[in-house]
Amino acid sequence: MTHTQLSPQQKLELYYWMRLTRTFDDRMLALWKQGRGVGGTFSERGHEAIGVGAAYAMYPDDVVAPMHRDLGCYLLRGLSPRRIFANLLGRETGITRGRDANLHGMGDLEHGIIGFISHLPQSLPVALGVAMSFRYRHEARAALTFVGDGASSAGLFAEVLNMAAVFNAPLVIIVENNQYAYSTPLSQQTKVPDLVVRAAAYGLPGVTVDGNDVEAVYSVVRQAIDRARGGGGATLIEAKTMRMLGHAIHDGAEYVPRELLAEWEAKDPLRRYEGVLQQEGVADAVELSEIGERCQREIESAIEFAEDSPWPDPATVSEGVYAP
Amino acid sequence: MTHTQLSPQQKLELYYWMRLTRTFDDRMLALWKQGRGVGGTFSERGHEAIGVGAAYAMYPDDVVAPMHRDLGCYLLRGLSPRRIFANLLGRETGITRGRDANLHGMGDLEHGIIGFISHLPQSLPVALGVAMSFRYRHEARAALTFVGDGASSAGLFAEVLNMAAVFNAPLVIIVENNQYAYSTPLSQQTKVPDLVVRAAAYGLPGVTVDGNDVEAVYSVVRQAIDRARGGGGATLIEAKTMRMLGHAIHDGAEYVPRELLAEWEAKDPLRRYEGVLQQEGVADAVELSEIGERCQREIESAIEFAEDSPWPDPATVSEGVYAP
Amino acid sequence: MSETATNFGFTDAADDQDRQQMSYIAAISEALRLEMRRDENVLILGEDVGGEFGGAFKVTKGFEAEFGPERVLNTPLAELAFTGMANGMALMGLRPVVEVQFADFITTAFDSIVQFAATTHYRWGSAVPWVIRAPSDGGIRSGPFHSQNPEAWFVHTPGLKVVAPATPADAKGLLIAAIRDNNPVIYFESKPLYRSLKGYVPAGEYIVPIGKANLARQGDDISIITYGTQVREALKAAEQLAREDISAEVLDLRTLKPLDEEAILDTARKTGKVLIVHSANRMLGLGAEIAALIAERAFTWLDGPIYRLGGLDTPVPFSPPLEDAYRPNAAKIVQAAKELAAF
Amino acid sequence: MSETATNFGFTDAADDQDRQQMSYIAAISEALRLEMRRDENVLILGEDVGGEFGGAFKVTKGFEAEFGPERVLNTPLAELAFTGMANGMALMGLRPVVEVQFADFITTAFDSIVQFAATTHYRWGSAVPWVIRAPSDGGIRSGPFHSQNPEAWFVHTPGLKVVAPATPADAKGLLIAAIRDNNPVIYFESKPLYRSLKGYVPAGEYIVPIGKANLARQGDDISIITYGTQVREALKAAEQLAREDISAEVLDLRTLKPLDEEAILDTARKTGKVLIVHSANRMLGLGAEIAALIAERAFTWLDGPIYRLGGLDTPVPFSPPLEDAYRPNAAKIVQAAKELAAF
Ligand SMILES: Cc1ncc(C[n+]2csc(CCOP(=O)(O)OP(=O)(O)O)c2C)c(N)n1
Ligand SMILES: Cc1ncc(C[n+]2csc(CCOP(=O)(O)OP(=O)(O)O)c2C)c(N)n1
Ligand SMILES: [Mg+2]
Ligand SMILES: [Mg+2]
Repeated sequence: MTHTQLSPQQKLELYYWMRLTRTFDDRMLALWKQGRGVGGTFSERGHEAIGVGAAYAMYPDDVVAPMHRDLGCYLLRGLSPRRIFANLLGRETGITRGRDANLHGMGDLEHGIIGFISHLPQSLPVALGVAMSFRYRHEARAALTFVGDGASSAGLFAEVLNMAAVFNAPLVIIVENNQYAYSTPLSQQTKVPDLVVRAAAYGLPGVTVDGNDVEAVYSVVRQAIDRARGGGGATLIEAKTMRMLGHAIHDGAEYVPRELLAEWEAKDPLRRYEGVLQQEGVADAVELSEIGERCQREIESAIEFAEDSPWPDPATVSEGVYAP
Repeated sequence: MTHTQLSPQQKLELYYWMRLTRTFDDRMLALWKQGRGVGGTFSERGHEAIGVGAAYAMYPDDVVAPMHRDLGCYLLRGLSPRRIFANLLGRETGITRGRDANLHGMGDLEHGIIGFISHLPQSLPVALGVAMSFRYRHEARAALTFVGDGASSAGLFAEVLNMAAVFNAPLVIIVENNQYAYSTPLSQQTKVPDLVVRAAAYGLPGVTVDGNDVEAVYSVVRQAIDRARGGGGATLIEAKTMRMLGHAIHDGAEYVPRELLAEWEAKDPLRRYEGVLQQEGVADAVELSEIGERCQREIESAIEFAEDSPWPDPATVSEGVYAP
Repeated sequence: MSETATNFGFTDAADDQDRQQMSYIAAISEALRLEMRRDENVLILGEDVGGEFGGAFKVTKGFEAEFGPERVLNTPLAELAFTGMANGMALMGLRPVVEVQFADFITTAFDSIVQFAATTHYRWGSAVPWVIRAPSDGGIRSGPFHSQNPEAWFVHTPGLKVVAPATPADAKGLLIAAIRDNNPVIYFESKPLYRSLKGYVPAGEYIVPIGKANLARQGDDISIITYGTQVREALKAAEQLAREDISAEVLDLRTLKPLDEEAILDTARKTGKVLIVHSANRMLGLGAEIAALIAERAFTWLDGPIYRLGGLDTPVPFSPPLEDAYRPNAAKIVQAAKELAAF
Repeated sequence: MSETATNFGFTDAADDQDRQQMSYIAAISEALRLEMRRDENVLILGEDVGGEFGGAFKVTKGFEAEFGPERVLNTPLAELAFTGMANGMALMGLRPVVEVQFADFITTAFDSIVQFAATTHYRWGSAVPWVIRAPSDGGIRSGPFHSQNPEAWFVHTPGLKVVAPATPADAKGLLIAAIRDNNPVIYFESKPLYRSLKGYVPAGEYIVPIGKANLARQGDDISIITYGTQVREALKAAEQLAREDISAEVLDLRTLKPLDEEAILDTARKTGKVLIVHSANRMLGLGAEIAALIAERAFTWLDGPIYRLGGLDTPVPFSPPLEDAYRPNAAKIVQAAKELAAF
């Protein structure tokens, strides 16, 4: 895999977004433990390289339909930590104005983002439709979407692979294979350890990538997006990673062998990229920790903003069911 | 492909069932043209070798969930032409007592048959469940089911392939690839001309067979059933054939190129098997036409039975919604 | 049996030039054609809608030739995905019109409709303007899976709109309104009316606003509230009742969601006696909501119990005598109305 | 905000030995365990139900250890197929109990339920005896996709049965009845009651017959008809009303299909004033059918309009003030009841 050449500046951007994502995640979890959260929420620890690397590979006019572990993607595409935190806390200033929970529903077409719904993997056909709208209008744009290893067992995944191939849709689908679907390990989910084999069954090219290597993710996604934008059709990418925490905030994930977690902890995408950057001389430890502090400040101010934000007015509860 | 050895007697049985199926089909179509039908109906012309060959490969205690082009399978499994014809005509003596239409709902567990519903491909998970009940009870039995090329685009097909593999279910799935789904040719349905490639994507063995060769069908299905009954798990079989008439009785299928039909007409499974039987000296033309006459008589008497049968009593319309 | 097999009248939609006698199905085709000519964002997708074929009922016959295969998109057999695809297209400003081959198969697309499309605007403010055309209803001997009337499920779902035209003119005017609406609209068209009902259809742009019922016949003694195929039956019944000196008002709802509450309450208050009729299963069919609405907001005007006549609470049976027993029709409406009038 | 995040109370189901104070969720677990011990044909399947984990709500915690992985079957994420699989198992005489992780995801299995399971016995006479356990309802800040009350769709569908227990004892008794019933039964359990509602649960075999409502409180002035989570609210409201000299009767339906029509008509005829309450969206929610039933068959006994209090006609919003505005509760019931009583 030859990586598309990234400048030092770009590499630092990748790092910044991963670090921001991790910081957000850590602070969110801490808040919840303190009882300051509302409802449940999902951690994306371990997934930073995928959400960030993929979003970084997009062009501004591309559109993405992320899933519940793609916080980095939302951030990079321009949803501010403030609005996201306010969403998590159900405030009027959140993206859904208190209508949808945690990372659900965080759609904003100004930023080319489709809001997520729980029913897995509903983002896929919607992203296909976005891609088909580009094809319909003869625009050189691509749609990108994500799906979990678990959700790849849902028939909708196959329907979309097949239709994307039939229609030669400018679509990139990334399977975030994090080994688990809630408590169910991949071996109970399917007999094929490599989900990328599904691509060939529907006539699509399939690529596997190390989901903990942000530059590798960037590179394969960029190639797939370029291909899609150039009229070459859809690609299925399998990014291998590990879900490092429970399914959601309440879940201790006792069912995951501790050795497996330890093995993957050593491949932590953020730590690993810090090593790369230092080795390549892109940044030293001090510079990296400065970025970290910047992220910390941003997230703290986002939390402050969110907690200070007003609750939605109950009198508005019935507003917005229909578009005018 | 080495065929399991069939005796002359068995070959004649295969022929008889195919011929009975064809005769039924021809007479049904004629009846409908005369305005003696009720509602619509499906022809299985061209599919005789699949339904018959597969059903002949079953053991008595196996269970089958056929689809709308498997008349031969219903007949061979023991539903009499009388009850089927009466069903087509909506009579009290039909299998569904006038409740379900044409070949739908012709289930009879005494004969190990699951009734068909329109929603494609709903027979698949039901057959999987039947197979899982055998596994659950540690019975060496298999479930068999059919699906069209069109219905293989439905996500449910993929869900079932995947679950059959995960659970090592004693299940045999036959794709009847007849090149068309209603008016939609295979090339608009999927980019993969060989649907059997889907098997590998879910970890199942896949086999292709000439769907117009009844002995070949028998042979591969028998092997798959033996494997399933022996605990070896599920198999996907793709039987290639051609839908020789319209989608249903009202459809003239003008969208099918006439050359394609001519090409397949030459491979007609019934004519072809007549050739084989004569060449092998199993039967001569006279004997074959005697079988034909026997079939004709059976079908005529079935039609008579059906047309003489009473209509269901409208007072019973609400009966049977719930099991007692 | 009195009725013979119709095979749903699978023939080409007549390009009827006589606007006085245009068929219900030709009105649907015309609305689609006009909207596609007017707005490039309108496209059609579904199984078998394209090619020379033009759909199971030939509604889009000739469309591919006029509009090209990109705007008349033949899909694989995958309702959940192609309806989800319509969600994505609609979000990007297209106006897809999805044909489900029979209304019965709309259940296969259920998640894409009730979970995604219905909730999106409420959750994050983006509109999902599509139309699903769903050929519904029975009486034509097509059995449990080609005769369904699933509208109640969607009327119960916030975020959707639901319409059900009963005349050729409304078939045209409601379809145009549905395509221009900024919300997901399910358009239940009546198979039994396709070629058997003809009438005047205004030429050119003709819009029947969503949310407005039609008082199809005025009367004083009793209100028959209905929609879709049963409007014709109710009108026949009203004539019969008139001959027996019972003056029946017939309200054709046209839109099932949002309901025209005022029109419903007006007729209920006027006559004080209400009979609701629909082909769909009676239990928790739309009639239940209408009865409940009236029992709450027109209670003091009522002079008798609220009657409902629906399909029986069984799957739709195939055999003619069973299906006839299953379905409401003019004779049954007359009988129920007379009973109610005598209350 | 008065209510804090509950995370649905994701902890292990207490193996409560004190039968006087057994939780609603422990009663569910007990019913399942007893039935699995009694009948080898009973098995459980669904996402994450097996292993040490025992399901999202831990209802089947410990089950795999007792019954083995074949009887507590972890499925891939594929609701349509695994419910279809239950259809096949049931046809062969097994009694699968399917857990959908949240009731909201039951839509993904819609075809297998409303098309196959619901119609099979009518069409060809074979029984499909399964139970779907669907954890439903909200009030716990879990947003539009983990709070739904989709029962109306299934009540409208002939061939299904639907139950919704409101107490720990009924949770046990109705689940046992559902497993032994020869038809597909959807069992809507209330997430908000899981660990917050405790009460006496009879030991051993305890069956609450399907189709029988429970008069949870007697009264003279007004009837509150409800089910599921809202029974508790209605009982609270009735106490409050009693303090204000309004005597409210509370009918807990327990079974939503088939409805206990006699019990509904009895209470309506007794008090003449009816308020129906449920968490599900109001429009064409079950309340509509009950109101319609009463408006037809208890009309002459009515002393006032029939009121319905349901969830608002929006997706279930997430934020506490919005969700509180969305849902009925004791205070809103009191207010509506007083209005009605004063009519
Ligand atoms: C149709 C559907 N069924 C069940 C669920 C409940 N659920 C939420 S996430 C999840 C596991 C998803 O696993 P995977 O796709 O691997 O994504 P991950 O959470 O591991 O990132 C399940 C079962 C759902 N959201 N949608
Ligand atoms: C879910 C669903 N959608 C649509 C239909 C309508 N329909 C009936 S048969 C058919 C084509 C099926 O093609 P295929 O699976 O290839 O079977 P064949 O008829 O060719 O044997 C279609 C679209 C259906 N029965 N079910
Ligand atoms: Mg996963
Ligand atoms: Mg085919």
